Amino acid sequence: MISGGHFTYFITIFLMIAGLFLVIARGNLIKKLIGLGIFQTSVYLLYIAPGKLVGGTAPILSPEFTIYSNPLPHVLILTAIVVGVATLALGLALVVRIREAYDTIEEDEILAVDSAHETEVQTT
Amino acid sequence: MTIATHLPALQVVIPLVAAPLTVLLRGRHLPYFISLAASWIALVIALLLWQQVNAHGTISYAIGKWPAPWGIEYRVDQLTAFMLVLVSGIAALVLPYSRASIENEVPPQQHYLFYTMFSLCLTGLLGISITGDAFNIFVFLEISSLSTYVLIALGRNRRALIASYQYLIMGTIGATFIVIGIGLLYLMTGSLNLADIGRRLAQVQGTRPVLAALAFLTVGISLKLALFPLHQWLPDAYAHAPSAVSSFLAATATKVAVYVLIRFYFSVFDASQVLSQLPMQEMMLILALAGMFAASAIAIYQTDLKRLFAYSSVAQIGYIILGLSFNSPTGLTATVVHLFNHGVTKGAIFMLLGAVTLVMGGSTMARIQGLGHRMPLVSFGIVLCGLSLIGVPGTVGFISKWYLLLAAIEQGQGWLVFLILLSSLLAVVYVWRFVEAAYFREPRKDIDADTRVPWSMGLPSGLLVIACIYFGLDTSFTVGSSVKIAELLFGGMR
Amino acid sequence: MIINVLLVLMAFTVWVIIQSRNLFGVIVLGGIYSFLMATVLVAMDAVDVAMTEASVGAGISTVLLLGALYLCRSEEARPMHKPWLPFIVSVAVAGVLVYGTLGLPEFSDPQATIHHHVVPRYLNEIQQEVDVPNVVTAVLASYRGYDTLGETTVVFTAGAGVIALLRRRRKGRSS
Amino acid sequence: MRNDLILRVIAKLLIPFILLFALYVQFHGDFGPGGGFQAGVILAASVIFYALIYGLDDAIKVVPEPLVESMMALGVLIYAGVGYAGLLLGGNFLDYFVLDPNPVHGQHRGIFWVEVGVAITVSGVMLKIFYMFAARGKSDD
Repeated sequence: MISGGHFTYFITIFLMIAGLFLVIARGNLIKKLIGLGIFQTSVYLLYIAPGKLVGGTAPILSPEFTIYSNPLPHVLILTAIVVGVATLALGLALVVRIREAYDTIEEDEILAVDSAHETEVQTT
Repeated sequence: MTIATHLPALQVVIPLVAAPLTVLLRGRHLPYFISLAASWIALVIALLLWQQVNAHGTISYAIGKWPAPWGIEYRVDQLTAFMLVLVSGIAALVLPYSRASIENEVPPQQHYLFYTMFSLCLTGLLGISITGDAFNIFVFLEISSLSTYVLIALGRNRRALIASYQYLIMGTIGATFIVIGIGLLYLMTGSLNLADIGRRLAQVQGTRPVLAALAFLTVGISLKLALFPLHQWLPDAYAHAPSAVSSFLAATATKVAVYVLIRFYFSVFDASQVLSQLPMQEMMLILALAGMFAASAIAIYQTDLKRLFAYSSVAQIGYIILGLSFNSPTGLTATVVHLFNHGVTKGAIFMLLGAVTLVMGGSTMARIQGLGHRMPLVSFGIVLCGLSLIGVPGTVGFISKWYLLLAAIEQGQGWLVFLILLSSLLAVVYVWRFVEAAYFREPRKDIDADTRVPWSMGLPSGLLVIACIYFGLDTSFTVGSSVKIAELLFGGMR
Repeated sequence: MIINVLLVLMAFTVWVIIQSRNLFGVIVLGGIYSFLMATVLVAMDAVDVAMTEASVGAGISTVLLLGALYLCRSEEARPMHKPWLPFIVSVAVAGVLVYGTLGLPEFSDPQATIHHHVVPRYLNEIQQEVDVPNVVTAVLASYRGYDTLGETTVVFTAGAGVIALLRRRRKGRSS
Repeated sequence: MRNDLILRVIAKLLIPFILLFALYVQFHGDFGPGGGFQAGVILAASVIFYALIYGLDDAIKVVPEPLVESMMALGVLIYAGVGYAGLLLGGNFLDYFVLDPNPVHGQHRGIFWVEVGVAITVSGVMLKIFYMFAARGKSDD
């Protein structure tokens, strides 16, 4: 039961975790956003996969078919995709500005620049 | 069929329309007046809704005339109306304040976008509070989050960019966790309407996906409300955002996240069932205490006042969650009262700090030396709010602490009473650091503080400070509502 | 089953993305990942979603990422420390997910709750109520039209936000 | 690249078809996959394609920046306007039933305008984001 019926879930979980890991483990700001994208997209499968019925068809009504996949998750995920790309666009705009302000997009280097700057301010 | 029946929808869609209007019309003055009008109308609507709910009970509004589980429902109960009044009230005060503040902190060609983003943020927060649909929460959460990221990034310092980016990453992880949680609930119940999910969960209560959903929702929302170990985004965001943004966020954003948590616990997961199946109560208690002490301790060592009070916010969120962890009507009363009281206090503090930044050019301890002589009224206001953070009688902070203590005693946990008082001592220490710098140090000669605080900034800040005292003496609105809310949520009325 | 093959391919793509430090390559792989996702979605009968994912995930996102990479000109640096904490967090999240999903209905189980509550009205009554054959369009624009208003507002927020972040100062433009 | 005659000619030939496809996706969304969002993306893509071949300045001449910015706002206003129309005609917010004496026709009308609003906002935003990133790169060189 476990291996057959839940295979999609396991791959979905792997994708989610891989994305999440990329976001929190990596220091490169662009790579983080790519990880965030994978994390968000993998959730689509969690919603869509259970709505599929074998032998069914896309939820566009037609007299030839009687079994349709569940349309509600499709609607929700359409919204989620749009939210995802909106977040990505904002994130990248921020990365471009950060690169202009700090000349790097590695988190460790930025934090180093900032803490060096902070001690400078305090001593003067 | 008058306009009164459509107030729930208008509450959100009036600020929503204000946002594109500010972009369409642009110009120097129009965007400000559009968003100001929208926020004041929103406040009036919120007050009317509050009145309606108190008179006639819960209001349900079917958007698009589609009945509840099929369409999206707006649902206003007393807790919702209470939140709507808080959020729109703060917005109505912050907007007039922002005019002069933004003039000083944001480049002119971005002013109209500031008002766009502010209206969107308000829309999002109101939308989260009022909706009765799980996925709709996510959509409006994203409206408020995305606009918040931009608002923070408008700060003068380049570190505002980093703060915004970090919040974007953590906020999006939080939102995705919430989506996973909602997805699992949907897969188990087939519904997205909160009340409907709540009813249908009874059949699948305690199954594994429901417990996982609870875990994901709790962690996701905790990221948004900056519960202690997940708070890292908050201090930087508050410290580097424009002052008007800090005060609005400090007073509302985390509070709305707490509201969502309460909503899910009490309207979806039948509270007593869920809180007993997982050790949620114990976990919340531990994290709340950890937040109260650790964040207060960190606050003491801050050199920038904005960061100091930002860490204090994390500590105060600890109190809010502590009240929730009791899982008792008194505890919930304390939580809801403190949502309001802390919102008012922190809103006032960050507004006053904005005035300090305007005049002194910054809010570091070194700069504000002798502030008590240079800006006596502002310093006095900060001290009053500080007393409220400590919980001195006569301020709103006392009311919250009082109900927290009552709840702790009710549970027979005397050691908690001791801990709550001990953590208040930490608040005394960090507030004292301000007092020491402002009143017992000579003003620095090299900073000339000729600028006067414009009345458009002074008046809203003053009003909020007065509110800090007023609601500490007359508690009929805050405590009265909170008690009713606690009864409502524990009475199993959904 | 074609879906399973595609899913394994996706997992493989993500694995390579984790390993690689060449950002350009990673972005291209991200595009491939999105195309695979779109194909899986077609196989799962979610044609509207697939179309959007192909145009947004593989199209717009990739263009945006490449544009940002061009502006930043960066390679990923080696991490300074071992990512133990992120690893533990990820494993914990995976644990909760596995625990949770094992209780879910099996793949393509027609008895699952989601096929019996709320959705039947969409599928059965739509002809009388809305009369639009594409159920996804009808639910998106009418039954849950308010979500879509919110979604449009999110897009608008992103657009206005990018202007606020990236518009050049007047001075800079003339010089 | 920008002076390549073949590219320019192919672009000129292709862009009308892309626009046509966008319109098809927009208005066929009731019967097949597609709708305002996808159409908006395709619409924006056609202008981006034009900008890649003919250069950003030429694209901005065809579709000027203030227009794009107004489109972003206009789409949301159209969508919300449909909602308000429902209110004014005596229904709830976003109530399409009251938009026409025949409720089902009202639904059609509501969905049509809502999708138009989505397409306008989405194409405006996508284009604006592209302009912003592209302009940022230009003065960097």
